[in-house]
Amino acid sequence: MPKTKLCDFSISYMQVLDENGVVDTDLEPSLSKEQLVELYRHMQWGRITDERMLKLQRQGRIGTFGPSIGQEAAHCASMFCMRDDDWFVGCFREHGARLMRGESLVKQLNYFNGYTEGNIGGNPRNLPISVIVGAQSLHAVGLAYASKLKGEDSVAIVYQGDGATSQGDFHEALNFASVWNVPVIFLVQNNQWAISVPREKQTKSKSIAQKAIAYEMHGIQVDGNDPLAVYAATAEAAERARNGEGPTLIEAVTYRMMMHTTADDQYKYRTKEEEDSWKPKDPLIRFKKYMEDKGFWDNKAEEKLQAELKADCDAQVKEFESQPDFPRDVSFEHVFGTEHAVISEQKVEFDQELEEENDA
Amino acid sequence: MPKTKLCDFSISYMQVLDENGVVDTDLEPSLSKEQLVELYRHMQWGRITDERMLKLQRQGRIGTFGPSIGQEAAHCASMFCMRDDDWFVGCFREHGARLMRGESLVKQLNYFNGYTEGNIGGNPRNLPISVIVGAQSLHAVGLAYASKLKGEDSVAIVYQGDGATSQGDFHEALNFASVWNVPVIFLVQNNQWAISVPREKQTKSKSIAQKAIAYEMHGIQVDGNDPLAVYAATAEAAERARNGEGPTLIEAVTYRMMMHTTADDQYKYRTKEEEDSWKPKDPLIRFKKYMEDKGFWDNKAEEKLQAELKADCDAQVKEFESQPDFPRDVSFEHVFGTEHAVISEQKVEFDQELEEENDA
Amino acid sequence: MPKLNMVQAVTLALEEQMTADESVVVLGEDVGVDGGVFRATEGLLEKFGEQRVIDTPLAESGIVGASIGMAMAGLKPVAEMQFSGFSYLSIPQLEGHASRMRARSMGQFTVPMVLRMPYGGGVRALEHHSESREVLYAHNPGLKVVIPSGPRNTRALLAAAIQDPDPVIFMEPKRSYRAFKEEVPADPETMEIGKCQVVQEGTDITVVAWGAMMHTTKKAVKQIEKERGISIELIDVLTISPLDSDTICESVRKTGRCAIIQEAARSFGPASEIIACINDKSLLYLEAPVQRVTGYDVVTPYFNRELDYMPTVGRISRGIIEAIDF
Amino acid sequence: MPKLNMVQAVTLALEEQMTADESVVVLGEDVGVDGGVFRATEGLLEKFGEQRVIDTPLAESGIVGASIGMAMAGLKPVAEMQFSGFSYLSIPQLEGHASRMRARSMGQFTVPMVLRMPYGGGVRALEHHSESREVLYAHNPGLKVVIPSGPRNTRALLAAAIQDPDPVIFMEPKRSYRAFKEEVPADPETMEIGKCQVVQEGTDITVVAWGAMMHTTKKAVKQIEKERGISIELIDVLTISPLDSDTICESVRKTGRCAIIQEAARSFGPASEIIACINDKSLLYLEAPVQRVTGYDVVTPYFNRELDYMPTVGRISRGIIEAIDF
Ligand SMILES: Cc1ncc(C[n+]2csc(CCOP(=O)(O)OP(=O)(O)O)c2C)c(N)n1
Ligand SMILES: Cc1ncc(C[n+]2csc(CCOP(=O)(O)OP(=O)(O)O)c2C)c(N)n1
Ligand SMILES: [Mg+2]
Ligand SMILES: [Mg+2]
Repeated sequence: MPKTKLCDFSISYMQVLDENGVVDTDLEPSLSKEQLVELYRHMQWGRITDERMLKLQRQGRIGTFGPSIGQEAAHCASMFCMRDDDWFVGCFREHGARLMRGESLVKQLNYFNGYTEGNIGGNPRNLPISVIVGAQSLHAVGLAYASKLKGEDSVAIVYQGDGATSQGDFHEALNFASVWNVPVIFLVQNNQWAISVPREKQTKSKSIAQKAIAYEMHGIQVDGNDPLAVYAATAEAAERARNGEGPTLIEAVTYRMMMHTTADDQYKYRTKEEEDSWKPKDPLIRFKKYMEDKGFWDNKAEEKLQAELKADCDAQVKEFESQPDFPRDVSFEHVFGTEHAVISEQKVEFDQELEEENDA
Repeated sequence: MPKTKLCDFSISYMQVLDENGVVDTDLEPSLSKEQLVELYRHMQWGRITDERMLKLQRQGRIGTFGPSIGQEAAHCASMFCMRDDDWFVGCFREHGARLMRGESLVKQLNYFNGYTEGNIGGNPRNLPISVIVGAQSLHAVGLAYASKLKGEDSVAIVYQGDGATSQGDFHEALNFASVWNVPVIFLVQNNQWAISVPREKQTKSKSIAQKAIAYEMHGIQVDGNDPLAVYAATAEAAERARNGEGPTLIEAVTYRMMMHTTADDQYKYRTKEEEDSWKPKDPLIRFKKYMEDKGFWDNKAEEKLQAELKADCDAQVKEFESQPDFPRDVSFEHVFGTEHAVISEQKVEFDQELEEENDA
Repeated sequence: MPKLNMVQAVTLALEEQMTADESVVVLGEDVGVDGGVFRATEGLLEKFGEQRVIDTPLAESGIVGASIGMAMAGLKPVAEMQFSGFSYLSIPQLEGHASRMRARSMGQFTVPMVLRMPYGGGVRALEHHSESREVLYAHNPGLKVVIPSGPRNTRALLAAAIQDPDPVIFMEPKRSYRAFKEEVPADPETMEIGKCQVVQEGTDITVVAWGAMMHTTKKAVKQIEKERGISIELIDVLTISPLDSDTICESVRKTGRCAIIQEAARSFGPASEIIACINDKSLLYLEAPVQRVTGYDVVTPYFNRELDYMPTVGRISRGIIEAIDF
Repeated sequence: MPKLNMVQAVTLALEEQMTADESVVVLGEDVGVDGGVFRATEGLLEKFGEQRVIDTPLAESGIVGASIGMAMAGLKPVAEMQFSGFSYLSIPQLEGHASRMRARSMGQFTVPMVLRMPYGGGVRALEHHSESREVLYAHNPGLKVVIPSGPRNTRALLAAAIQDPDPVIFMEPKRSYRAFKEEVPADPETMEIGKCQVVQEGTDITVVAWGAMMHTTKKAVKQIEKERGISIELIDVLTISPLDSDTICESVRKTGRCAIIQEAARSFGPASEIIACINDKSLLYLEAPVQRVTGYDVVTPYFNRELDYMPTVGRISRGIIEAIDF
């Protein structure tokens, strides 16, 4: 009766493919050669486009953005289990996943060049980039609620960083999701940093995954640089979600290999050594080795892929830069779906201003 | 290496004095007769004043309020460990604790009669009633931070209900408190209901206490109708906090014996049977029996106490009702601490309006 | 034609719209078995079930954030904030997402949601239960703000709000919830959002009010008309944003005088915008400064002093007369 | 006398106030080792240590809620919001607590905190990084809202804000952060909160602006003066709330004309309040409608279109001329 144990909890960690290429065959997901190659291609595409965007930004050809380099396994391999009719709710550091969902590099460049046009196209169940940290987790819960209400078996997967877990909205989202038992996967890319704030100053908990306990939710930590572990954990979560077994919190332990955004200098707050220590854990190196070991991949294949992706990249950058100018008055178009007296009045003013300007 | 256990957690439950008066002597806190009598008196004072307020409200002599009846052990016994220089951060359902902190019934009646005057007096480290559910938890963290910064060993204790645990601010408060390692006690009075919403619809977790795990914080569930368990758990938490060992989350499992507030009819959403099933667990019955068993209390003492408290209650209600009218213009006094042109302008207007009204 | 009070009108509109369109869902704190703390959702749970009448955990940002998701997936959530004083917890979701999603996605995603909230003073409630802060929403591009004043326009405007393809903040003057009954047509009706209503025509002064102030203002208007034998044009704003400045400014061009009655704190309140619009469109017709009769810029007092804070029949009358006698 | 830009002026004020008063603490996201994303808190960590320069978890409501607690316990927290677009997450704490605590406790508890935030457009940043929503705070009784326009008044007003016994929202026009340098006196100085500044006297029209718009407006004013040979009185609002309407209205009584330049969306913006005050105090002196040159009531566009949204020298000039030529 007295001070008794009320309840016990535990959180698991999953790694399938370790840094040295050793595979846990019990846990290894059964993916075909084609699937593996496809996933690898997605990851490489994420990497290559990010590297290109970095250059373009440095040359002033696009605005500020936050590279996802190093996190490709965490977001691409999780997205790889999702269906087209699943909802993709991102924040701003899962470029590879976004591109997988039918979004073009051109579109992405338009976005980071300051045009809303960069938000359209792609899978109609892709939500636009969400900049307010933590907020989008609630949207995923609402989308999932609608799936459930309509009797669909689609799932909403929502991405956020370790920093986002501090926001009230993240907490409210996990609580709503668990009380409503809706099909959501909360995928936290724990990349160790929120701008200059290290993970230990963000939360004192030993893992992000254990936060699931607060909601009696399924939670798991995976090696976020191991595409097989990420895939396996997400596939399991998606299956449970589709079966009506509710939400899951997945912590993918990874590392932000670059600056926070191009406006930031990471060496103000962390060392080059720390960064370097993560290099051997690079998900692309590891995955390539895995495919080579399986006999699915070799240098020739790699060269071919690299050449293809770079050509695609070049072509899309060219397309991006040769687009006709976007119209200036689009900001008045989509504020409301119906006639709005004030907007209409101001649109007239705006057009006059543009004319005056042209006259001047 | 593969799917391994990352970490284990457990949450304890504490009960010292059970419903039938059986005591766990290992856990029994060593309180003197005087202390026990004093605590009992506080709990009775909370009960009696609430019962009186219910009557006054029904007679239209004060406005809406939410009775704390049934929860006296949870809030009085926890407050009983706190020092005068500790911060008391309440919400609106810990009347007994508030009264313990040097606040008079008159003051409380003024508050529930719609006068800010009801917020002053009492211990200068009592915060006023906080109506926005969940918000005050963050204030406690800030107060505790200041204690720590100044090298004081005072603690902040903050009260909230089970419903409050759903708010983002509650989450942010727990996270800040644990990262900053500040001396706060989060005391959740889990009274099973948030207006009409039962505990199970508020959160799916088996306990509120386990939410501490998300923050690597010490968490414990106690029988909230057992004053000895509440006292022991809070004393332990306060000691840890004073020793620089940081915050604690205490879930006191109790029951809201009455309507949510006097504006509510609880039988729209719960049964009389459910209420009745909690009656034998009444903290006052249990505590009285404990003191009787110890030979500290008998019917005579009880009669005397009841008579005293009722007389005090009568006297204070009388005082409340015979107070001179409060000034009407006080709303202009305390908006800012310095001259403010707009307020001063409007104050002149206000005075004119009052005059016009008097003339009319 | 049944006579209904304003709360009943809310319930009727919800019931009608839920019946007509199964994508309409209602969610909020205590909206289910309790029927809402003001009983505005009474009976809906029985009729439409737990999936469409959803008791949520106690978290306003959560309610609105989840509603945004539901709306993007094709539902039409009608979320209730228990009191407008708690709705500020949802401002980040409204400002950051509900109001922007259409523009952000160039029309691909829309947020056809309604956020209902009782607002305003006069019911002797606790702190945070009596503010009038419509400007916080009206200043936010992408949101519409509607404030009905009586049972009939409540039912019609709420129906229109639910059918609107964009987020509508629907603020219900709780002081008027049970203050009076009105005949409401048997068949569903809607009223156009974005239009003021000239409640009574007149020639000597334009008096503008909305929400619970309409009722008080009507009393003052009657009184002055009788006492002074003048003709007052009375306008019910009904939609705060987009503001129908044409109707107001046209009236002012006719009367040359204007008084605006606002429950909210004065500075940066809706009356200021109305005056700015009069300045833009009718300044030369003004024969006197526009009078603002408003709440004061003080922290809203607790209930025993709140009537000193809100415009009363006396203050409103004095304001109108000041504009007339100028 | 050193020449500083506006960010350096912020840092200087913080350093001076922290040195003078050890109850001053700085907190926010990345304010420590990183020195803030705009480097406004650069060097403070080294000087004052982790206890007084606090890197917080990523939660704006948490930052402000904890600051309120600190302030009640006698500290003077200066909290930074990384961008004003994230400050809305703290509105519930500001509206519900910071602004009310003094009134609620009849002066027993006070909240002497400052909430600093870079605001406004023009720096080609991502969504949510360019709004100007000062009204959300200005309409809230119990809060003061200060917006400096240059290095010298930034340093002086921030010092005053930190010394103020009540919560001050201190909005820093980030477009001006590094736009120009100004001489700043060697010794600490303060400026009174609640006063507009007549930047230049004139007789033909009163032009009112604040924040980053001051800089653009100055250019327009110079241009028009040269082209048209007229005399313009230019007023820098500096404190949005409490608004120093006397200074503005007095000027309008002298000039008879007025143009207000506002970066924020037009409807329910600060210009409307200024017009309402002119209506109250100087209507009969107006020779033309007051012109509002403002942002449009649209969802703030992404950066490649933001300059179309913000008043430019051209638009401002045309607005001023319209008022003159009326
Ligand atoms: C509400 C809010 N506050 C602050 C910011 C500024 N900000 C952008 S990203 C970021 C850090 C995010 O960290 P994390 O969630 O770990 O994601 P990561 O950047 O590491 O991918 C911050 C503070 C923001 N976008 N939204
Ligand atoms: C932010 C906010 N939302 C809603 C309310 C209205 N409200 C007051 S008390 C209450 C229920 C609180 O439940 P709980 O936290 O369990 O405390 P209890 O009333 O049971 O003591 C609600 C919804 C409020 N005061 N604040
Ligand atoms: Mg991170
Ligand atoms: Mg409760």
